[in-house]
Amino acid sequence: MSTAASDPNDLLPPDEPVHLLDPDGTYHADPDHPLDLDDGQLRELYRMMVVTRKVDREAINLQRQGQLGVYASCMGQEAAQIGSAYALAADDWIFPSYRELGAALVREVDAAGFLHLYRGTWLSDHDPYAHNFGLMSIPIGTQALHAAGFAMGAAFDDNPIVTMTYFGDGGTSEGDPHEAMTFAGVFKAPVIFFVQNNQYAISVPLERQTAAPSLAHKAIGYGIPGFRVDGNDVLATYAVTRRAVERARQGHGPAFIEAMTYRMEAHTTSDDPTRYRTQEELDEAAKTDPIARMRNYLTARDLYDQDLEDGIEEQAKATATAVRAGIYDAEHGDPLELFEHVYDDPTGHFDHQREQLQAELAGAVDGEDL
Amino acid sequence: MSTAASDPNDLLPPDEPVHLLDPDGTYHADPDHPLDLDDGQLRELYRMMVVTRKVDREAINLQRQGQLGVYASCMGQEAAQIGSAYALAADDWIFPSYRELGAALVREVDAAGFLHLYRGTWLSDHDPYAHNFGLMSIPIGTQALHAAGFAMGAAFDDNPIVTMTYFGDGGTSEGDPHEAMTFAGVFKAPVIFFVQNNQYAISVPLERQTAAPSLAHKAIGYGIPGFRVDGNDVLATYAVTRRAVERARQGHGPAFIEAMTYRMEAHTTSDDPTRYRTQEELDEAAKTDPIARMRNYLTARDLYDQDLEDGIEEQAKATATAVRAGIYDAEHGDPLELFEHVYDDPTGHFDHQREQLQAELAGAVDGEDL
Amino acid sequence: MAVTLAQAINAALADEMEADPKVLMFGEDVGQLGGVFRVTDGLQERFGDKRCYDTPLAESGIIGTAIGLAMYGWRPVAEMQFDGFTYPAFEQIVSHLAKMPNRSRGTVKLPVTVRIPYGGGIGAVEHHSESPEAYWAHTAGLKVMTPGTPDDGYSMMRAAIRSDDPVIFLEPKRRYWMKSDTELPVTTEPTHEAVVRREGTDVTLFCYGPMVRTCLEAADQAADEGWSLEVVDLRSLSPLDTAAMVASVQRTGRAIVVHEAAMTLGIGAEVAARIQEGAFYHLEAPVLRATGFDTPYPPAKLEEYWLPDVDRILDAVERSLTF
Amino acid sequence: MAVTLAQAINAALADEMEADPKVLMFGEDVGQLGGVFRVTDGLQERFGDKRCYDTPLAESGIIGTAIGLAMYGWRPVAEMQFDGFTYPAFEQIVSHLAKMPNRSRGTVKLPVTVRIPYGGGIGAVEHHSESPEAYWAHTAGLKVMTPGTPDDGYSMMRAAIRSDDPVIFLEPKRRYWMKSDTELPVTTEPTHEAVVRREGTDVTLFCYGPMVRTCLEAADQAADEGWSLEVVDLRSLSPLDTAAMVASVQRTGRAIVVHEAAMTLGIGAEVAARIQEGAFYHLEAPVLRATGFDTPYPPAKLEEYWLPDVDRILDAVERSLTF
Ligand SMILES: Cc1ncc(C[n+]2csc(CCOP(=O)(O)OP(=O)(O)O)c2C)c(N)n1
Ligand SMILES: Cc1ncc(C[n+]2csc(CCOP(=O)(O)OP(=O)(O)O)c2C)c(N)n1
Ligand SMILES: [Mg+2]
Ligand SMILES: [Mg+2]
Repeated sequence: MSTAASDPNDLLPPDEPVHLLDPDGTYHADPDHPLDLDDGQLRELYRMMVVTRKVDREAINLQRQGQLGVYASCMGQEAAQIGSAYALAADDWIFPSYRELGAALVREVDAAGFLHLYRGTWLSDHDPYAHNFGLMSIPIGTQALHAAGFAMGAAFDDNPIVTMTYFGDGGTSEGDPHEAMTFAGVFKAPVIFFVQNNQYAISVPLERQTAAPSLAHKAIGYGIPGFRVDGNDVLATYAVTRRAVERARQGHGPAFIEAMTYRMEAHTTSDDPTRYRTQEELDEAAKTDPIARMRNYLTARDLYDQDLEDGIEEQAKATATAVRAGIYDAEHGDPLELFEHVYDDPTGHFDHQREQLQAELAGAVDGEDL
Repeated sequence: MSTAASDPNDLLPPDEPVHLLDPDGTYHADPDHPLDLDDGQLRELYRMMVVTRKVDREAINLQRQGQLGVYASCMGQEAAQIGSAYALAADDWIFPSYRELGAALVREVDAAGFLHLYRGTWLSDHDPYAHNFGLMSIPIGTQALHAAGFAMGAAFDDNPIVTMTYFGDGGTSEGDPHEAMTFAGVFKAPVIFFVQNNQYAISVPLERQTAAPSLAHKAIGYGIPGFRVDGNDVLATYAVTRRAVERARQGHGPAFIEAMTYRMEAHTTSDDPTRYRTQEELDEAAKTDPIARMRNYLTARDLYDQDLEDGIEEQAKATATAVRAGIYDAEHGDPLELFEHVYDDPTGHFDHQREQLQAELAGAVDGEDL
Repeated sequence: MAVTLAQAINAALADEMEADPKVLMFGEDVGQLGGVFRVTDGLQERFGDKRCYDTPLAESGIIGTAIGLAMYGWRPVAEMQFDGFTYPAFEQIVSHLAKMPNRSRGTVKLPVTVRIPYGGGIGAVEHHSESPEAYWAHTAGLKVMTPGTPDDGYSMMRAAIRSDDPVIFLEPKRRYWMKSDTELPVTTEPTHEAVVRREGTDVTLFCYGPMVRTCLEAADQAADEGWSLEVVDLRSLSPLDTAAMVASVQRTGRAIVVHEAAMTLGIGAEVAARIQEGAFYHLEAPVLRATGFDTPYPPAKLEEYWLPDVDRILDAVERSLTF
Repeated sequence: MAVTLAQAINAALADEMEADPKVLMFGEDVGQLGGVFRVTDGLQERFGDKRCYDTPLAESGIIGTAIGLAMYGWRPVAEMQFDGFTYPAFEQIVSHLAKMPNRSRGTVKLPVTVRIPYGGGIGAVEHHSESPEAYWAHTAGLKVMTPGTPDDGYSMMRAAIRSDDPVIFLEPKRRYWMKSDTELPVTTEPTHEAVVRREGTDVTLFCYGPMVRTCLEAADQAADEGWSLEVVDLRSLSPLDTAAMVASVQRTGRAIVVHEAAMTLGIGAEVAARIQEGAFYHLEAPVLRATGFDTPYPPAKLEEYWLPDVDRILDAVERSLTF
């Protein structure tokens, strides 16, 4: 592995994304990206992808049944998320956007809790410090700065952890990821900018986001190495991320990874993708499905059989059922909680507003008796 | 000249900035950057640099005499500004920051008018449409978007003009130039992003702005060619800009130019640079002075003699004197103008505020008679 | 013909693009998708992808290029996809869009319309239900308007585009599907004037955008109580129609300001300040406010507790009447 | 010992960095240069370039990384070089700094102090004299404070850094050189409380930051006229100390709010709204405002006509007394 790039061109991405598995599961060894995964870990990657897809599907159903307000599916992006998140150590931190169910499951964030944001029960429902998994960030690209700052903070503290932030192809157009990469480069912060290039920002295709040869070509402008990987190849995603993470952990600073993938579902459940993409395009994309690919690989390596499949299916189903139970008809909490967390010390705030709401809740203020 | 870059690496800057003149004036021909300037134009470039420096010095004096609130000198950057601005056609537009006295003089913006911003007589004092020279922009990097939008507008209108925007090395860290280059790349807008890399953003040196191999390496991330030029070499600056401008005019889209230069003066007259840089560094930088270099070149080519020098000196002095006369003890305008230009149609605004000020001015509201 | 607010705005955009070839419409997803609320539906198909186009995902870029386009001579209508996503463009709006015409001593005109779907009540996730109007109304150089009816949606949008001043055009997204029986085109009152939507004698409700309908409902309910409420739709938040506000309170003697935005330094603060100054001796009770709380916009399941509704309004009315 | 406001804030930063090794100070030019106003002078030398460092020129980056640093466990003090250059950071401040603690249900604390030199009167070029406090005070989740004296500069700054809430700390730049005879360290009143700086019986002047001194001067002059003015320094703009405001007006019956920011939706609007509600029967005249105009901040040579001064204040006092 290269350490500090002395030749600036080392910061440029390779011509082709790193790719270890063909869609049919054929494995191509790559000395730059050795696989340090045992059989159990290989199965684990597969298992997490299947569970993610199941929960993702359940979320779409829950939305259709009026249980969630909206949901942003990660279908098709399981390998990108799980391969990358799996490359981190437990102490490392993740700063997600709103689409990272897969990464959240790697971090054992409770799936029902994750979905409560989309239900609107509360604005988030997990303790970031319990999972080293930041809050979902909806304003595009903004979380990249939190990841950079956190990584700077770790470095200032001589704590050898790494942070990783996810954003999308659309996100690369915003000012914040630009500033985050600027800071990360200057301070050599151990942060991985992981872009899931799923080809769309809602309806807007990649070519409307940039004229760059690739998104990974942005990295050199910050003195950061730009990597590209087949994001539907969980092994390649893992290996490339792993390399970037270890590089960062050893003090060589940030990295940018562009994972080529495809958003198989609508942008969110509110979206109507038939307005801007064709069935043919979808059919084409389906051929590169990350889960089928990994199953083919495991099968070819004799790591896969019906028992395994059944076990995983069962677990996926159980998780989905638990999610369903955790969401279905869940009550909202105490409305007075609206005032609970705004300030650590609310002295002087909310003068009468809390009382107003209390009175409204008690029915003292009640249109009915007018 | 290359048209659309087919090989992405064509977007990368050369290893060394383009350079045609040595500090002693020795000229190195470069087939990629032929000089299409006649003798009169060569003298013209020199003349404008000398006038700029004189007016710049006068401005510093005026500030010391309390005639200007503050002033941001362009001393040392004359070649970068004049070489680049001179490469534009009259219909082309410039979107400056606050340091482009040289470019303003190329555009025949009245120098005293230019300085009235620093005096605080009004917030600007020229009609942008009379000079195709935008208003000075103080919030760093923001004008890059105006230049990109204007260039998009020209392209939408099939008008073959080009826009150029100036910003600094510090400016490249802000989100706005990033977004401007993103838009320019995507819409193939005919805009030149001209960065005067003068090594400092107030006290902050270049290495705190970026870890990139060079600022010009940012361009590829937008699918834009990145050029680098010795910004203290007026001929090289002219030639490189000319090439970028013609490329843009022919429909090949934006370009990014990094001009290597040095801010010889304080950031502004309010600044104390002894806190962050040494006399040695300054002495070193002075050796690359753009004006001396061009004089050496003209002398070597027998285009320079005492008569020319005297004529130019005289003109410079006359301009400086006119500036001085235009600024010294200049009265401010009618305070009621504060309400004149806020809205095209102010109906309903300023209810009584104009009257309040009117009364205050009339002394009707007067602390004295209390 | 029944027309929704969304349709009315869509028609205004189309009619203005038809009438003036200099009008451009752009933003995120406004092209083929027709906008996430379909307000720009059909415009790209009809006017081509040079007149109605998708931008990169960059709000500062959208407003900053709009300024450049306007300087060139175009008449840009820029969409911010949601209220909460205007904030990246704050600097371009406040430091340039609002100030450049003044800075230029009037030589630069910026006839830019910034369309912002705003407000809550649609069960959305965070950042999609903000009411940022006070930020804009506090900023000199901007005009700020918001329609409360489909007719105004049409007429004010056309006026906004025709204005040579920059206009922040706030569209009450939860009312996009509200219908009115209107034949388009329609021309309503001048954009800087407040309009009395319902006359009354006891208390005036001042409102705008999404709360106009809520206040009319409140007035209906109050009538059963025997209270006669006047409902004034402010329409323009900058400038505010002080004369109309004062005139109404001179009639009723009591006022409640209603808006979704947080109370502190919301539009209600300014309305109260102006009324107590302009109608001091007519006020029989303080101007009260029925608004959102001074907390971040809540999660969807709790928004009904946060948003002002008929009950909160009538509670304020009662407090005013019994003061 | 005579200490200026700038020195007092500098001392507070140094003392807090000494007391708590988790405190970091960063921004543009705060290191070797010591800040363009020298408020961070000597901190880098004393605490090293890890504890006091220059950032790239990117305000959203400064606030965004401050949030990440705070999540890690540092206690960041971030400088925005001037009021007008906070706008690029608006989204990070409003969408994250203000909201993340609430979003996280209290698990994430963001003890970030954002230092902003603000206000006019120093003859600066555009964007260097803005008074953006209303933007922040309207934003739930932020605390907003501003010292009007060197003592408060010291004491409130230390309190701001120690607060586990995000604080927008507005430093009245034209008062940086204002002196007070103080022995540091000094502890003043709790930051959320308004303070009566001068007692009076006829009219109360409500003010903060740069206008505290101006109001005290106005009160001096008024005394010659035989008018007894009370001067209340609000100090905290979020929360506002409503009780103190109401109590003062209960004594004087008349109020003027004074600030540099534009009148419409400035802090004065909220103060007026609260006073007319809280002291309705005590008011003998409407709450008036002596403020900047609803125009962009003017060029330096005209700022004296724009800024509220003793004359404008006393004119308002007279209008109040003769109402
Ligand atoms: C600042 C901001 N602007 C606009 C939006 C609305 N929006 C939500 S998702 C999205 C597209 C994001 O595309 P991309 O970054 O590619 O991520 P993806 O959704 O494809 O994962 C947009 C425009 C937003 N959330 N934040
Ligand atoms: C958004 C913004 N932030 C901060 C400032 C204050 N400021 C004025 S000039 C400057 C440094 C600019 O450096 P650079 O971009 O390299 O341009 P130079 O002054 O060297 O020409 C700073 C920080 C500003 N004008 N705008
Ligand atoms: Mg995408
Ligand atoms: Mg510079």
